[in-house]
Amino acid sequence: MNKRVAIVGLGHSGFGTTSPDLSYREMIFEAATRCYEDAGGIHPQSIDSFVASSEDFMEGISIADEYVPDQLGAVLKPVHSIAGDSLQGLASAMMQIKTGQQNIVAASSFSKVSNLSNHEHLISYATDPAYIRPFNENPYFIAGLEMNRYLHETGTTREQCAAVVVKNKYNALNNPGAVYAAKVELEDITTAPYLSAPLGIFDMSGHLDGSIVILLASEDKAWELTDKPIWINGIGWATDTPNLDSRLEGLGSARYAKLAAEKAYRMAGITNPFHEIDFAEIDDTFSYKELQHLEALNICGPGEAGQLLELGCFAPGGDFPVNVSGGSLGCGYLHEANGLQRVAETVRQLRKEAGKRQLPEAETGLAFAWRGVPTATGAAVVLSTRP
Amino acid sequence: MGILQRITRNIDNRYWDPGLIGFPVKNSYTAGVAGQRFFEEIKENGRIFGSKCAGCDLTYVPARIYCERCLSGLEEKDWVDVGDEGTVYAYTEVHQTKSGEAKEKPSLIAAVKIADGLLIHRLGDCLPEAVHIGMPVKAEFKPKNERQGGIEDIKYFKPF
Amino acid sequence: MSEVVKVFGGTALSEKDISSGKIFLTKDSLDCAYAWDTGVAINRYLAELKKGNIIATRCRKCKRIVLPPRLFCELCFIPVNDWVYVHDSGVINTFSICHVHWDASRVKAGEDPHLPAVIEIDGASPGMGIMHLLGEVKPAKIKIGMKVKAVWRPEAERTGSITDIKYFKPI
Amino acid sequence: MRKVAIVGAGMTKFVRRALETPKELSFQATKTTLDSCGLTLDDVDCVAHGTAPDAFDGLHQNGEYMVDGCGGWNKPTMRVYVGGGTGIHAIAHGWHHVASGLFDTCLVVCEEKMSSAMPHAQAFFLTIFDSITERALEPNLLWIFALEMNRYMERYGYSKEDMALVAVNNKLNGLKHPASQFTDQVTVEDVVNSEMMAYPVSRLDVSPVSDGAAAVLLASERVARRLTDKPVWIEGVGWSLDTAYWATRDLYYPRYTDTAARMAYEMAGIREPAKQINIAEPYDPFDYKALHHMEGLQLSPRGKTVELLRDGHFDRDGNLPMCPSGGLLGVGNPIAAAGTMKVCELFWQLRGEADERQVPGNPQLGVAQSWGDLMQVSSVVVVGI
Repeated sequence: MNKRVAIVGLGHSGFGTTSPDLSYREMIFEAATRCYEDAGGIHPQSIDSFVASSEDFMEGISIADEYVPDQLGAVLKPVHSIAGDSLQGLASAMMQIKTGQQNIVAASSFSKVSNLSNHEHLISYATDPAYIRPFNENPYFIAGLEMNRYLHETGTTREQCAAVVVKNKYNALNNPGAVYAAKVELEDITTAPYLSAPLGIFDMSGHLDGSIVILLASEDKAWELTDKPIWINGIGWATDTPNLDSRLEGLGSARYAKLAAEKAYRMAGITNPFHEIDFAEIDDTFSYKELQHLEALNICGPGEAGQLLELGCFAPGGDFPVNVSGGSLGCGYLHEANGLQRVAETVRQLRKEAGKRQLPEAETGLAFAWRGVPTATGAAVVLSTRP
Repeated sequence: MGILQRITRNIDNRYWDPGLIGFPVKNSYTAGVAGQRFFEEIKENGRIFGSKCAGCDLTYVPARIYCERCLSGLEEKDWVDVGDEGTVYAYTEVHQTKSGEAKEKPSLIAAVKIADGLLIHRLGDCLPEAVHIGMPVKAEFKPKNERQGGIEDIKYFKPF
Repeated sequence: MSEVVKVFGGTALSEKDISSGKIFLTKDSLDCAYAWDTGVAINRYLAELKKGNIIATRCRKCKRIVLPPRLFCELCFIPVNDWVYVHDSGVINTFSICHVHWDASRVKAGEDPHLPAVIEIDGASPGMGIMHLLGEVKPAKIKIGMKVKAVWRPEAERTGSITDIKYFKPI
Repeated sequence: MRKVAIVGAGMTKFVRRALETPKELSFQATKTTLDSCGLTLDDVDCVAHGTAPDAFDGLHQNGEYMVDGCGGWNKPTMRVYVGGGTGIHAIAHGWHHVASGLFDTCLVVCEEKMSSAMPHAQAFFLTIFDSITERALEPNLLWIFALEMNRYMERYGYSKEDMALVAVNNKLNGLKHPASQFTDQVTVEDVVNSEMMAYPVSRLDVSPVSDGAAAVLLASERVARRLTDKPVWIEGVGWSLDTAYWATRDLYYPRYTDTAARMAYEMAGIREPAKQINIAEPYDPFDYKALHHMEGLQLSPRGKTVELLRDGHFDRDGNLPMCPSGGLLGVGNPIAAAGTMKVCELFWQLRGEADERQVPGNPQLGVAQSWGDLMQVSSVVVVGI
């Protein structure tokens, strides 16, 4: 393997359900400024390359890539976009450093989903035009199918899924940046109306506006920029079949997560993630996804996540704290910026900068993101204070 | 703080509504080489076809022109009539419309397992409480003169 | 190429295949509506347009006066807070005479073609252009380097939009 | 730096309207590529794919939709995106995958199906302009190119006939390309007298809307040497994105191409590109663009390009053959796929497999370049044997 890569800077802006006080450019400029200051006040002229993660229709711009450079200070610099989750964007940035052509690379992503009136129509446009769209249904029916199959295959209960919501919203109370924090009971979740049964309306995370910029550097540059680099020890991403009609194995289990994690663990030299990783920030776009992902990420066996959750294993004081930040259910869902949100929270824990929610033992953390329905793409990264 | 000014009063807030030509995206999709033939068979003969990859021992439903696992081409000889019966592999009762409003009457959508494929379709002629995973179902086709060459030429799947 | 690549995929359809209805088509449109946050800088830009002014910002470091205004200098990467009124006149940097509408439909005989141009605005830094339209000029008479001036909509009709300037005309 | 080679290439025909879905087109190009080097999907470690605006294929998250056709089942897949520049940039993106040491083989697949756009692909381009300060003027894509072309011609005193010569040359080259969507030769008069779209752009100055896909397979040195005795090495990659405030740039010179090319040449160790490079495939969605880009690529002195063109310098048997494939003007322009097609062409040319289109004299070094966004981005790839 070539060079080791570290995260040396972190900045964010926004993090509200709406953000009318700033344009997306101003919001990203703010996040970038914070990030560059966090990395010792680096000027973007000294950054070798920039990666943004976005998808065209989210912002209502047909080639969203056009509007990336200015607010990052990246005019006439190498810039490209990854049309994927921002954790894939992070992987692209990391690969660039490992080639040896670049030393310092910024990864950015943002959400201005409040500017979009009907998100479901957009998700529907991501489904197959000939086989799925003619039904003209709310596209989250796919999550309903997945949850139904997951509960059936593993014996996990509706209540265990609801318990994820209760945990994450409660965790979020300790996170000043989490807008969906709440102290709720299981009944609040299980008796709420259905979105697509068995999936209830509170089983889905709410939308969030915000912007995140993260700076990566090669080992020698990292020590110049910060005294607390966080090392990317393993990274992996994978796609299961995009076709719903051949997702027999993947419908009830998150196979993309399994494949992505295997790669990340192998690179990081991890054989027993439950013991070798201290905590995780993993995708909980839907309540059942957190449990499904924990099993796929090999933190526990199939069908065990729900029970372990009830035993308090995944609580902040448990053996394997999961989504101490509040996750997407507690903080809100940042769409393509979701992955960087998970990474940012992991970095804060590892740097011991997580305030009231700081975990006492946080040396190695796992971040995992999924792209949401109807996709079957996920990305995992193992971050550590030790290279 | 990154910038020196902010909007601090609601009265100054402004959003830009692009009006009528806001985001003019309209598309007309072909069903593809496989889809064209798949829908033709449904339209003309009321038959559902899959295509079998001999190497992977998998029969895709709906039929395709390639195996996604090994990327072998699947040709005419690989097409197989898979019948019009399957079992419910997963199901959901959809309570919200595509615009996110509560539906008056929820709809039932299932992933119906036929051969090694899942046909996503509606369930009909059955009560939501009665549906279960593994339930045998059968395609109910529209009358031939109403079929137009699309997935909706099958009205729904119903228990039998 | 011919030794290894002999077959090229891709089945070409003719207009007749489509019009005859032989080919099954699914039609769909993306019913997404957007309401974009204008943010601080563009908010002020639009508000000033409504008053009949063009406003720009100046970076204290590189001294560039830029249009449209922005709250940061993308080159110096510092916040910007120096607002400057510029003139509503300028010079044509380049132009076109366009015979199709935005949706690719043809401008009909008798209709005027669209006359887009990049106009370097007086008072802003050299080369600082904006895209706008030209008017009150015969297309054949337009020249690069020509001086032009904004023709504003009557005050009552302005909405706080770039279209509050109807077009630029030669002076 | 780890050496990376192209070991296989393939594409579909570029057609006006394809029956195939985007996935099926991707499959055809991918399968051809694997067959061309005798590999199966098991040999592929990852997929780096590309497609330009989602609006054309009419699919949000189009990269996810098409990825099984690109061979992405159960593999790491990542879609890269720089607007029209995607087709060549995807090669750099694939290079990152292999040169980083994370993977040994990488499929690079680009696809575009523009025919699904209604009523015309052009209409979607309204939405590439600034949402607030430009879109209200109801612009179309032709505006910016017409503005750029006019500025470029005015600056150096080039005529429409000069520009038309590029369309004529490229279309002539394209007639020899088996995947081309054209069959007719055109003359300078045809181009100049074709329907005026947006002065100075006439219909035949523009490449057409197309459907198609193209792919290449990248491999690390170890794998490449095992697979073929004619690997085509990726010597340099570079890319650059200029400011989104496009009207504040002087459009006569493509700065973004300049910086991207210098980055790629530096990596490739090229000091005198105009002397060292044997074949150029500059991006040519409009005829003037090929010349504009040749200047940005440092392959032609600014303002002297038409002179060289008229002297036959850029002909197939000239000193520096330009677009021997036929380019976008001569083969077709399914946006992202068209860029990758140019790299396929260099692969075939450098291996001496380009049949009728073969550039004489055993070319050793080629450069391909693409361009996109708001006249803003360039990606440059230098390949050699």
